[in-house]
Amino acid sequence: MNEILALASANLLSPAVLFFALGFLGTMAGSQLTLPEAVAKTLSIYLMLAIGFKGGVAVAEHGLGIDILLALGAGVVLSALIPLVAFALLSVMARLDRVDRAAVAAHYGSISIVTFVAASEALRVAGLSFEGYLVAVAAVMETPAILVALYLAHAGGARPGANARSGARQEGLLSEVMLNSSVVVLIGSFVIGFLTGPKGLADIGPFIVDPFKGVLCLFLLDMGAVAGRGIRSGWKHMSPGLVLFGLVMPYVGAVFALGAGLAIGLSTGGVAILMVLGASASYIAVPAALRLALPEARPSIYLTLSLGITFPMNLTIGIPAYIALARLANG
Amino acid sequence: MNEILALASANLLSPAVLFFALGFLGTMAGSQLTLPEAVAKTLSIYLMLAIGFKGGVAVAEHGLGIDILLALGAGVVLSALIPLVAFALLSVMARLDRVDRAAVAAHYGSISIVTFVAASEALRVAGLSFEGYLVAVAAVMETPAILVALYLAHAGGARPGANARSGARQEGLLSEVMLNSSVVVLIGSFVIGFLTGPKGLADIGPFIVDPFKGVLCLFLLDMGAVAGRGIRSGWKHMSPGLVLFGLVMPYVGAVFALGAGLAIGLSTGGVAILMVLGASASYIAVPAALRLALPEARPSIYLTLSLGITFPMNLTIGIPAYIALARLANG
Amino acid sequence: MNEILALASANLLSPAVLFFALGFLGTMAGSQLTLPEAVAKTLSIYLMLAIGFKGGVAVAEHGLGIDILLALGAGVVLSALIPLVAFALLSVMARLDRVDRAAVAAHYGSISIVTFVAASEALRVAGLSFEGYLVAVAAVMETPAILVALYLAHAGGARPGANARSGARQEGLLSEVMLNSSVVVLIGSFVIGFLTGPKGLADIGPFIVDPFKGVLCLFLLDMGAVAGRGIRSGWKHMSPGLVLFGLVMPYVGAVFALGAGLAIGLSTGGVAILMVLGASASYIAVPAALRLALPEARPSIYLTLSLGITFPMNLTIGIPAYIALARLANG
Amino acid sequence: MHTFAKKQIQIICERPILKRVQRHLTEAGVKGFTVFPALSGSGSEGEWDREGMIGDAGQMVMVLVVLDPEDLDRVLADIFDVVSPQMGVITISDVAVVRSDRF
Amino acid sequence: MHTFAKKQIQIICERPILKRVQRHLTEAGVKGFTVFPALSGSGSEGEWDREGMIGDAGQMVMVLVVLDPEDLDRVLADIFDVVSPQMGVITISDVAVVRSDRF
Amino acid sequence: MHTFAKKQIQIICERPILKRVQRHLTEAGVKGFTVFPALSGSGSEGEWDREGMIGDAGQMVMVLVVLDPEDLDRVLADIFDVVSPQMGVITISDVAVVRSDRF
Ligand SMILES: Nc1ncnc2c1ncn2[C@@H]1O[C@H](COP(=O)(O)O)[C@@H](O)[C@H]1O
Ligand SMILES: Nc1ncnc2c1ncn2[C@@H]1O[C@H](COP(=O)(O)O)[C@@H](O)[C@H]1O
Ligand SMILES: Nc1ncnc2c1ncn2[C@@H]1O[C@H](COP(=O)(O)O)[C@@H](O)[C@H]1O
Ligand code: NA
Ligand code: NA
Ligand code: NA
Repeated sequence: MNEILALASANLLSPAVLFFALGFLGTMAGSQLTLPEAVAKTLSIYLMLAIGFKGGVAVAEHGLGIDILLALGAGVVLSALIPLVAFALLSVMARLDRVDRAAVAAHYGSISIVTFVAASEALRVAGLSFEGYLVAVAAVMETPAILVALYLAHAGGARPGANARSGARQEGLLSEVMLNSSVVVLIGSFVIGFLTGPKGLADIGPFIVDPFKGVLCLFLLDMGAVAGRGIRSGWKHMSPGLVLFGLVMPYVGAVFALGAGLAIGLSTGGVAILMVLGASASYIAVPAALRLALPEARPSIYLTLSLGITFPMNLTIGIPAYIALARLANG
Repeated sequence: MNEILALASANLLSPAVLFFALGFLGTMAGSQLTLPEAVAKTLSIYLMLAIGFKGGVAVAEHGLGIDILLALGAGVVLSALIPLVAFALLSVMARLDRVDRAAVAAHYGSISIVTFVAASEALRVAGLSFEGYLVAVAAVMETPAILVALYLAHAGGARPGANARSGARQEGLLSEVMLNSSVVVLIGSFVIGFLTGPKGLADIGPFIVDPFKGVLCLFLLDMGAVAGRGIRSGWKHMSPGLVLFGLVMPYVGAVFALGAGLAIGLSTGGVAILMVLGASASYIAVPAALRLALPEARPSIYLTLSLGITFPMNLTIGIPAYIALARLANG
Repeated sequence: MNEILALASANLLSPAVLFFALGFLGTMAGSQLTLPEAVAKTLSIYLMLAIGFKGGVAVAEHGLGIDILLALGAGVVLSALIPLVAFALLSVMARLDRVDRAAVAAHYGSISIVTFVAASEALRVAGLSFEGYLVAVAAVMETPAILVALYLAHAGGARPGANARSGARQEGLLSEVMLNSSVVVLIGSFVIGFLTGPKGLADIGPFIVDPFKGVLCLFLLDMGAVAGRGIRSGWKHMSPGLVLFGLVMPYVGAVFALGAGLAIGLSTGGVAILMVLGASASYIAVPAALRLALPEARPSIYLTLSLGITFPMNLTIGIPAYIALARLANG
Repeated sequence: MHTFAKKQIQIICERPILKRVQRHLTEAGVKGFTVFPALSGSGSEGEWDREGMIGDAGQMVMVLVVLDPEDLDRVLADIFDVVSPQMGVITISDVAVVRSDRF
Repeated sequence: MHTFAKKQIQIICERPILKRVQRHLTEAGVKGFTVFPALSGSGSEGEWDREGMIGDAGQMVMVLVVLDPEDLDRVLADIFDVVSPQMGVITISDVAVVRSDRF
Repeated sequence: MHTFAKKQIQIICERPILKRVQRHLTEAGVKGFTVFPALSGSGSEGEWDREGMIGDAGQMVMVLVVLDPEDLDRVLADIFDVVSPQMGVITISDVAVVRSDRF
């Protein structure tokens, strides 16, 4: 228990979380602490490149086995399963129409790579390591959730008109999602890291390893500001039930992931990371895909939930909780 | 004397000042050496984050005492006093109407954080250190100058029409200034640095310490280009008296700060930094605030003075002079 | 021979080339892997600043001699000569009108600084060093090619109408080219590196040396994406003859440079770098100048060739080939 | 100077559907268009602001198309179908140009 | 296609007063607007250029508002009061839209 | 509100010739203009996209000039000469302004 508290306070008092809080609270107070869009985009590419590359190097060092296939399979299953659970929960907890429920569900089945990054830092502080290939698992978890959500949206016959042009709308959707630049950079860097191995890491480590934490702080300042702005403008669209969903759903996803992680025999750190993937909600690939595929769904709902409620919760309380749970379970 | 010359030439031949000169002279010659706006903004946030954080860590290491309150008080007094002096000097040295004089005065009461940064590098070269909390003093010096200047502008009854909507205009001005992102990032990073201390610095040092000087060079290349462009386009609005003011006023501000610094017992490095704060003129927070509060005041005057004349003078000759004076006085 | 293959595969499997390939192939597959324009521009300024500065420091360390003048002269001659050869070759290999031929020729007489950067990394891996002043040679090679190309375009009487306003068009062209920011940053940083020497490098090395390779990777990801996009949209303007030209011309330029490099007695690494300068084609300064000076020439031809065909070829196969040739020739 | 009457369509639409809009414009035979980035805005679905954002969702762009009045109805109908299920605004206005043949 | 006549207000104003402009637009009951960044410009107060700048002062933006002709005078009077003491330019033009009810 | 009829010239031109365009506008006595960045586009010379680009070539910008109808022909003729050998598009439209003397 003491250990859990120590973990939680170490996380809460890390520069990364404090910079997030600065952005969040400063924005709430009325300041504008965002970075320019061009820079925010670049920092997210940097994080993806770094985390992908390091994952690839880790796999190159430890070798490629059947376990990676198992983990990829677990990721796909989780990403397809969690939206179903989220959809069902939402039906109980909030008054949303089908399309909005499906859209929200897609976000929770998918993942947030920044939460992944923050969790990997927290693991390092806690002295735990994780399987490098989990980066690839993160990448495959982007897509299945969207497909399941589209099915959910249309299964019941979506809002009138929604199906009318849905043929046109789905044109190229799948490739659009799978070729989303964040997914490609993540997977591509993973492969490059795998190909160039520790020698490659030595080459570009001073760029992707040494300043990594600092860049993360700057990025989280921005994310905090964006989350704060989301809450400010999106709050009126939230009901108590929705807020509760945004706080509870991550733990539901995490528990499913815990089961999956134990089943495929991941290390403690690996289980924790898989839990973070299960718990986190997308805010890059999925929202863009849904604007194409489900334009009737309201971003003011799904983005406020994913960025304004779930992301801060995961970053502050969620991550140490998942690590603690993984320790207990794998203990 | 030799020592002063050594200091001056070390400063003038530092990469930072040379890159500033490259930007300035290249622009004068007709080249476009600016960075894209999005990047320039980000670099200024980076500098503020780095300098704030390091200041906070320094305070965490050396402890918090009454001296910090004294210094904050001195900063507020200087920031309120210097505009009065600047306003009076301007009345003698240049033919400007009241509103423009008040606007210029506000800039000189406030501070330039980049000059602060450059000075802290020069101090390190000179083997001097300074009180970490002076970063917080820099932050509190942004606001009082604006309020005093608004009083000065309106005291004599500003230009006809100027008061007409001034009620509307002042709506939210104070909070606007105090929530200006540069101030919030500076103070916020200071607090985070204080909270996380040397451990936090070890974490993000490879981002905010190691490459700091290099980033400063890139930023000063841009600042030089902007200053050069300012001189090119703003030169026609300058009179000899105004130019002289831009060159002399910093020394007046520095002398006031010298007195204040000695009075509150700062170290030699601390006195020099406080002099730099007194001497430097704002070009981020104050111009933005004045566009809201004193739209009749002409940016072509205040920005040319602050960015085109005072900033280059401080960067090249001013900083070593203030350090030398602080040494003599604190002897 | 084995050594050549080792060199080639080390180059092909370097993170830099792999990230270029990721950008190129990802774009071909339909993903958008470009960086925002503001960031891409900044990275190119960073590379120029870093490479210029390091070149200047190298000259400061090894001293300034007559050899630098020789090399500058060789650069000017190559830059003026290569367009003549390219123009002649194009007349044989492709059906382009005079203006387009001249425009393409200008690009091949000029240089690509990113290819230079990539080559200098490959040299380091191969354990070779090169004369620092070759950075300055790169800078002087931007301009002569343009002048020669303008002469070629107009010598035969360009397309009707092309001469009509050419007076107006040439207004300030030369200064425009020589003050192009990429040239000024390169030369300026070279001079600053020379003035501040190893001490300056120690100061800003953590910014311009340590993360350099990593930044290069990120930049090449972007360049790969831009090249891939260029091929996608420009492919329909390419004939087999043009493609062949884009693949062969670099070797022609490299051979001329080989001769020049041997003649002036460069080191093996220096010869290789001069070959890279001869072989590479501009895509920053020259295209911009030609939009002013030869607006009738089609960017869809010259940019597709230089960025889409020659740049990737040089980066992957060219560089190791030039190094190998330089080694053979310089014994 | 002698000028010719043309129409300008101004499409403020979401970034994620830009490719689709461009494809439809091209297929409708439009001879050219230009895309501009927007910073922020407000509409029936609330406010948005690009500052700090990383994804494409929530970015609006403006596509400007100058075209011959004859083509207006056809192009408009096509584009309206694409844009109307999404957020955004289409306006049409009269403009004059110097060279008629280019539109 | 059947279209309806609306008005478009184009406000080129300083970045620091953008919040104020937006608030007045919203209070005037405007149903939407979009903001575009400007790069550089020139006017009675001289030239400006955003390249390299870090502060908000000296940045101009363009706010585009499509609205019903009935609302024009009211909105215009309000916004003119806000913008006229500052640098900037307001123009009004005629546009047509497909869906009338949205403006 | 009482308004005055003016003209607006919209010049979509290549970034490398922007300086030239600005000089000609200033020499033609135009009282102001504003420049906007474009993101991407398509025309007779094919498509372009700024994402990822580093040089000025291949960047288009839009220059907006509000001016008195009296000055239109002179300014237009001058600018047309500069822009027509390059890629780009010039359109003219009617606008109304509140303060007549500024244009
Ligand atoms: N009347 C309007 N004038 C200008 N832009 C508008 C207008 N209405 C909507 N927009 C833009 O279109 C976006 C989507 O609008 P809506 O579909 O109403 O949510 C808004 O966020 C604005 O950027
Ligand atoms: N006639 C005009 N046409 C277009 N933009 C203008 C015009 N006049 C002024 N502007 C813009 O408004 C800004 C401020 O103008 P001013 O208030 O005249 O200094 C200028 O810098 C331009 O960006
Ligand atoms: N009809 C049009 N409407 C809007 N923009 C256009 C149009 N035609 C051309 N443009 C813009 O002008 C650029 C150059 O056009 P062009 O000279 O036809 O190659 C294009 O890439 C577009 O950005
Ligand atoms: Na998830
Ligand atoms: Na001051
Ligand atoms: Na060449």
